Amino acid sequence: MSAIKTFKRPNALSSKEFTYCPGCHHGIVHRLIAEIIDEFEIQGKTLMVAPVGCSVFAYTFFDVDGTVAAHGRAPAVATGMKRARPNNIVFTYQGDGDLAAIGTAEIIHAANRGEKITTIFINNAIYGMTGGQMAPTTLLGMKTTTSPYGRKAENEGYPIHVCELLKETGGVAYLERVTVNSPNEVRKAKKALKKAFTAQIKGLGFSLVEVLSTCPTNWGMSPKEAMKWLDENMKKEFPVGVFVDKVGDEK
Amino acid sequence: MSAIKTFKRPNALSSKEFTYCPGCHHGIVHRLIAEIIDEFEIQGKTLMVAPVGCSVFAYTFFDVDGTVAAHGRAPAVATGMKRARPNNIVFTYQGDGDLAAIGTAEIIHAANRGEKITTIFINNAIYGMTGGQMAPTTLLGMKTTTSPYGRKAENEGYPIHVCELLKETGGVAYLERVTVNSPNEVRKAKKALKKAFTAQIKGLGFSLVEVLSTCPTNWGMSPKEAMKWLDENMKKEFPVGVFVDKVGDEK
Amino acid sequence: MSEKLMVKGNEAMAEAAIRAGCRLYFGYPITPQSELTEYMARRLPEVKGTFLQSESEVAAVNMIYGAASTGTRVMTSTSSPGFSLMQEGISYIAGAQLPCVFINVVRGGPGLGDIQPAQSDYFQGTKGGGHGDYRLITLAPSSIQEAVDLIPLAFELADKYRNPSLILADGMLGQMMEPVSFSEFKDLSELPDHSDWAMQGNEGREPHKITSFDIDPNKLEEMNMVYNEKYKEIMEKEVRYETTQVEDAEYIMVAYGTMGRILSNVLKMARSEGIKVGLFRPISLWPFPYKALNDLIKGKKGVLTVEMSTGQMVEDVKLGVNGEIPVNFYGRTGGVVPTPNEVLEQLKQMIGRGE
Amino acid sequence: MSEKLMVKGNEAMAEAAIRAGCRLYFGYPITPQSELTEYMARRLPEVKGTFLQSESEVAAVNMIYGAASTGTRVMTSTSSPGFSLMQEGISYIAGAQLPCVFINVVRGGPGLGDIQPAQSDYFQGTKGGGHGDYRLITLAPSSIQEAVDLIPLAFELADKYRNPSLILADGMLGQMMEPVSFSEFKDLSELPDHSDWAMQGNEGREPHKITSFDIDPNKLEEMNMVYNEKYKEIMEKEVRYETTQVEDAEYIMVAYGTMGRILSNVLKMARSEGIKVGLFRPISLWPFPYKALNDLIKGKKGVLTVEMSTGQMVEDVKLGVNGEIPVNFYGRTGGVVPTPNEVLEQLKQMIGRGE
Amino acid sequence: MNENILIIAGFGGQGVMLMGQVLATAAMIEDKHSTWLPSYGPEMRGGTANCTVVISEEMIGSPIADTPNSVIAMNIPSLLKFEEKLSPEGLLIINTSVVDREPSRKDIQVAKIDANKIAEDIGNLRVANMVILGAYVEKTGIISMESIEKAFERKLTGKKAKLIDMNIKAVKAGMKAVRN
Amino acid sequence: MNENILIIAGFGGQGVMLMGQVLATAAMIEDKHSTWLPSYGPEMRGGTANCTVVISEEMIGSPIADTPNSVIAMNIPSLLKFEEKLSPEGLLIINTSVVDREPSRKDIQVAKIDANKIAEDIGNLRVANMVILGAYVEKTGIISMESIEKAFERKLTGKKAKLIDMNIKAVKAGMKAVRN
Amino acid sequence: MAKYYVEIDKERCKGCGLCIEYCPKNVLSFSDEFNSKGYHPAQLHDMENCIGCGFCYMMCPDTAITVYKEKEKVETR
Amino acid sequence: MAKYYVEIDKERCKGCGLCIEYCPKNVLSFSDEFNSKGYHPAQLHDMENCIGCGFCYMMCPDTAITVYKEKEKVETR
Ligand SMILES: Cc1ncc(C[n+]2csc(CCOP(=O)(O)OP(=O)(O)O)c2C)c(N)n1
Ligand SMILES: Cc1ncc(C[n+]2csc(CCOP(=O)(O)OP(=O)(O)O)c2C)c(N)n1
Ligand code: SF4
Ligand code: SF4
Ligand code: SF4
Ligand code: SF4
Repeated sequence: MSAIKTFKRPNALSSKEFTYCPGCHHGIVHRLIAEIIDEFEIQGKTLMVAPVGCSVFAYTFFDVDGTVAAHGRAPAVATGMKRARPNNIVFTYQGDGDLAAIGTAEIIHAANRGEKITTIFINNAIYGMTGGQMAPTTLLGMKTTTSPYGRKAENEGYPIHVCELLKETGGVAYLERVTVNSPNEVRKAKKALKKAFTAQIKGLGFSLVEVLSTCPTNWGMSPKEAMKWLDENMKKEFPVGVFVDKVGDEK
Repeated sequence: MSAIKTFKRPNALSSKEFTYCPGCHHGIVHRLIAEIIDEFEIQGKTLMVAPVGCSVFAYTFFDVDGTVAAHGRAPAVATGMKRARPNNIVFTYQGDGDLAAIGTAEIIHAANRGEKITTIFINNAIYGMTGGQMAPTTLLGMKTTTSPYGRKAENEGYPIHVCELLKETGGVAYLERVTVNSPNEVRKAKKALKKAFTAQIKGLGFSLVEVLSTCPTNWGMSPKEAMKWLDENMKKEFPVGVFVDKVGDEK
Repeated sequence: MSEKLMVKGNEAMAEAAIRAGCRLYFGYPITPQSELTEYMARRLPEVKGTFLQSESEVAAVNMIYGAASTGTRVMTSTSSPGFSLMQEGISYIAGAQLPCVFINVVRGGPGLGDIQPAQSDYFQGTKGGGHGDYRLITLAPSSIQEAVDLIPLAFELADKYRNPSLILADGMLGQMMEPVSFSEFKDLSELPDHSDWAMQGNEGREPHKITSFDIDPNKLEEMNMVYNEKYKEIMEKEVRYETTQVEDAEYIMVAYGTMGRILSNVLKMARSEGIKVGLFRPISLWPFPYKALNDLIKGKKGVLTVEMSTGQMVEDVKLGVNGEIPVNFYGRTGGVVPTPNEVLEQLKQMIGRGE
Repeated sequence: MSEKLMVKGNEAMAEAAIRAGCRLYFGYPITPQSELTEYMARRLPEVKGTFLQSESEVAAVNMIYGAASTGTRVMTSTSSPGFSLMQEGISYIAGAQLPCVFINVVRGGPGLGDIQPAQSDYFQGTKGGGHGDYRLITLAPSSIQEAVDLIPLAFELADKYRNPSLILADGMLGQMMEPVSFSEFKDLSELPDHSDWAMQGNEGREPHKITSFDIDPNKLEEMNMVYNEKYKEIMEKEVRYETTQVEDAEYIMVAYGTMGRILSNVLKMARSEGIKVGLFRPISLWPFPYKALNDLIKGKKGVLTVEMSTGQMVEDVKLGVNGEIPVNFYGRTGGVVPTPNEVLEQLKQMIGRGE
Repeated sequence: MNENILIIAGFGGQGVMLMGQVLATAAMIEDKHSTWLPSYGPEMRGGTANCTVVISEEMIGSPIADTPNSVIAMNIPSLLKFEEKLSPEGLLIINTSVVDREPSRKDIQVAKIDANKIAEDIGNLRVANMVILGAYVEKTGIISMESIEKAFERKLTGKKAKLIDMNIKAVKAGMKAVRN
Repeated sequence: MNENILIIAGFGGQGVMLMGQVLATAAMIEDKHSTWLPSYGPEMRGGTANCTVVISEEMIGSPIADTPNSVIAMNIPSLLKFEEKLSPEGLLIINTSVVDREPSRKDIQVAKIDANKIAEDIGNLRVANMVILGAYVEKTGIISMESIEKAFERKLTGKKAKLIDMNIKAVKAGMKAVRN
Repeated sequence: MAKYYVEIDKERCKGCGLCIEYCPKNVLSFSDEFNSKGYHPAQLHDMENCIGCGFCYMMCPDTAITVYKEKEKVETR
Repeated sequence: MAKYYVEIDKERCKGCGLCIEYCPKNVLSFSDEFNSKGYHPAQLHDMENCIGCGFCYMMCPDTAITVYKEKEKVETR
């Protein structure tokens, strides 16, 4: 942050208003990414790949060259870009349906190849844009429009742990799960995102930060309640922490 | 095995001659599966799903109802069958290109859902049927028709470890990596396959046995050399052993 | 038939499938059809059925392949991008001759496009978006009631010909509500069990093999000839369409699905202005009613085809008209639905041009 | 032009792409096109290019989307089932107006089918196997030399119109060898850099956005109208075909690609027997040469369309002929290639029937 | 064709969809033809939602129309968007508790109603939508109160059943408010 | 059309593909038109492989043909499969070291050659294919020895270059063996 | 005369209340007026006690908040 | 008169040699004749010393081997 204790909208964001619901964490994470782009002074060479999901409009929220990938394929699209232009900074932004359901193969192989891209993974345990269907990350017992009686391991299987899976692939340079549930957690999340982008800038390999996020609308809660629910339920299922760190600490 | 020490072709195999190359391990594994079907007396209710790969003809090699799935989709096909007919025994047979490349999402989600199916996974570190291209399991430095200068982590990433990935999903009941490189290893492999089918019969969840196998033709070696190469190289990269066992030991 | 209920198109189609004896559904959410998936998730457990949300449309279509190969009545539903992802699997299902039903609630394209109603997946549905010489029995309802009535038929035709059927709907039909009455629940014991070919375990019989594969081109051609014979029979027996006020008409409007119902307004408006126009509405898009259309246009002055696309069915209309009279086209695309007034305008212009 | 070399079709096409300035390839192996992928793996590193084997065709087409959106010349190749898996991505690429080249070395279908030559993916390539109103510029070579010559054109048209191009080949063209000479290596500095629209970093300019998406149907329709204008221009300017001995012909044979070259034998045989027949060979399948064909058939007695399918291009032939003279069809499918003798037989029968 | 075409528009949370469904259902109960078509998609979030209800004696062709003959505007954006589409002589109903503006057209009939206030008096702000529905029914006489009540019984089932009375009260209050 | 159509068939390992490629390349060197078309696919494994070579003065339409005018049979299955397809008066060349059978047709010319033995005498069993190629060239005179040598130089490059002499020897031995 | 000042963009604000929730000094609250989206935006009701910690900025999902030191704006990049 | 006998299906055998390789008693070898696929099938050249361990059966990828106890076949399921 700049020397003087002052807080303002980062330049890497366009002037567009976010299309997210009140209290949705997508917006907080967007701002953090933009702050890092500003601080690393990489706005002019950053390419962003938005997913299909509530953040489908994200490619218009950042003032960088941007596109929206087919549902789940952002890592493949980013791979194509990075292989074509290795000197650009390429990041994808994906939800849990996009990344952990339909996009499972693409994220695992991008990570395994050690593609020098950065993925921001928003895990809100549900499909937001399409109206609250079950995600692979939906907790057991959680009611969604496609698990109306609560998710049962017997029929729908277990919440997928993306970081735990990806840590088993060879190409990952940085991998951490964070939250943005309080100012302090927001600070931690920003540090994680910084390291993830550093991993790419240093050419160390693939980096991903998973952010446990709220979806007040489809969880059927107020923003406040949603954050409480996240604290009490999601953190248990998805422990935060660093899974892979080949970046090390900056002095 | 039957009381009297005598060895003959199992009944669960059709009379068709295998289409595999001389010394290819596919045939050994086929025989083991058929022996187990005989011993468990489940031939009449077993449904088999062949992959696309050298074992594409496998659905004709077993004397059970069989089909061939689209490349990589055998777990989804088997899911459809098992959900439609829970009382049948359903197994898939897949190569490393089929399962670990194009079929990544399907195998991970079938495992995570704990689908009550059994998958036999033949890892020969190469695409056999199509003529020796690189597989996700190809070892670093290994020359294939699509990694003619040897696989480099920098460009193609690292050999994928399927068992290590799948052990991170919730629905797996039995998971082991074996070889059939000697009579003793063949015996061990058969025990593993038995447990895998037992897991399904007991309804415990998803089971998979990975078999490290040779592809003399595309490795460009004699069957003998190929088995030596497997011993010296593949076992190092892919350690054999049990990854998940919810079956326990029969008395 | 049940009493009239006010139901959303997506939910009505789901209920109709269940009443037609479908107890197995695999699918992946996508607007504007997600209510169909959600209804199945809610309703199937109530009737001892099985609902499974697949990890993707690619997985869904292959789950359908597996379930259908056991001879079980099964279906899925999706919208345009999802249907594109299913093309390989659909080609396999057609090749393996598996009965099942697909519903495509079409939205604006190409690519991510938008989520509004469109008819720009006509080629994909009727000509085969997948590889190889295969066809889908493609039915296009123009009202929720017709959708509810066509769904049992889609299952029956799929069983009869061992070929996948497709209900080609659109976002408007999926999202709107109108009064609909449902037929009674089909007695499950009356469903064909397909034990003569299906994978159900080979206890006491030769094993059944389900495949679209034969390495020998002559054998594969024989398989194709089997499909082809079926297709010929379907083209003869299963053509469906509706005509309105065509007898005295000088001009014929052709449209299907939602566009067809909207044209019925245009028809009234035009007739009230004394314009002699009739409406031809194909219900089976494949098999397309070429002959019926050709018979119909004899002696007419011109045809106006209207689609929510830049022009796809119009090629089949031309094949049917076979150059005998002029065929005009009007379309809106990308999720824009032509209003009765603008179509009437087009009709008048065409007549003005003396076509 | 290089000296004549004896080269396999798949490898010749790969070399031609490299000489056309393509230094980036993403693809997944599949018979009968794998030699193309393998050649790229060998050759691209030699010319400082990048080869990457994707985890699937779905990944491949989306890697193409990413690379093409940076304005980099890029291509992929596959065969029928793989091309089906690419349909969603192709629809996105067309919607985002990204220049790139696809090669489909067609094999017998549907489903897994076999690996022998076929032409049963014509609809998929020309009408759009994916969703929405989009088109691929589709070129069909009949010899390895023609393939090598059409590939640079495919890239140039893709750049000129910002639209994907498709080379529709088949297993025979991919697997056979015949003498071919290559054009010189294109100077990479002459390639369009597309910096006016591509994603290359927005240093000192407004950000570029690449998308096929707009939630507002009116805006999406506007996007579609932009595509449509392009398509109209392409239909006007980019029609390509070849005619042989059509002037005095009473009957016209129509075929494309491999089938087209085989018919040149039939033509010789028929002419040597005094049968007045000519050959019309579309080279651009989309845009299809409707008008050229229609002009050509005036005063002829009949048309025989021959395909390695149960009949797909024949619909376009009929649209071109527009009912003016009879259109007959002969096809083999599933990987079976009609031999000159059997086609000659068909030709005689048709003439016998006085069509 | 004597079709009644109504567009109801407002914020996401104002219950415009339910209003339309109740109306269409009531029409069905009277054996009329009716269709209900919602705006849909993520843009609904926060933004404005609307639905089109068509009621007719004959089979209904188009569930959409370029010129509705009634519009209910529950917020300012809706007024701006739909007033102009209204057919001449058409009916415009405005919820004045949220819309503090005057319509610009003079060739239409306008009914204003302070729906939120009336709803609060009844004891629940959330039934403001039904107050306005009452106003519409009163002005058009298109549907009988009885059918509306039947429609509520169909729409509000289970836990929601206890809300029926309050909703009926709201409709009646709305009718009264615009009666003159 | 005076096209020379040759089918070469044998086991996977017998080098039938290379024979065809050398021949087609030699024809190209003589500015003739030529095509080479292999059988392909997994069934080749173990089973029999074959290729079709067409050589002509004119542009070649079909690289396949129902009636070849020459067939080289390197093993029994190939003899059984292709003898019948041969055109009347056609040339059938049999590798007697592997094929211990008589052809059944009488309307064709037959050339037999103990290729494996001749190859072994030269010192390498693997050039048996080129011995037979020699026999074919001798019988048909379709290509000059010089062009064959040039073709070898193109096909056998790098490490394989040292094999050129041995292959030329084999071709010549084959020519001699059927000369009479 | 306060050292800090929080500016809230009424139109961007969606009234989620996170800034209010996480403000350590409780100087923020909802205003009664509606914005054009129909939300009650947040407002700074007690400038005196704002310590400029930026928590509200950090938690705001809609980048509606700017925190200034001193009355006059300090330019930052 | 031997207690064990190994029968090798010449046509199924592809001459891979695994049975020969893993036979602890070296009683198997390649025969000189070709089968119709062009392979030299394996053969039992030293029946006397076969101990019926079944290693050849276990390693045979083409199910070409049957091991019998006693001269006369013992029926097994
Ligand atoms: C091929 C395809 N299938 C399905 C969809 C529909 N769809 C859009 S977004 C989405 C999931 C969104 O959930 P998530 O990825 O968790 O992101 P969120 O909206 O929760 O931020 C789905 C299924 C699509 N657009 N394309
Ligand atoms: C969609 C699709 N893509 C590609 C292929 C081509 N193909 C067939 S098998 C195969 C890979 C085979 O390798 P593997 O799965 O390792 O099995 P193996 O042959 O080694 O036993 C490929 C790429 C195909 N048939 N379908
Ligand atoms: S639906 Fe959920 S994820 Fe989407 S914007 Fe609203 S709160 Fe955020
Ligand atoms: S190619 Fe390899 S995997 Fe395939 S059959 Fe031959 S040896 Fe086995
Ligand atoms: S956090 Fe932002 S959006 Fe939420 S109330 Fe405060 S200012 Fe408004
Ligand atoms: S192991 Fe089997 S196939 Fe191999 S040589 Fe022995 S008998 Fe033959």
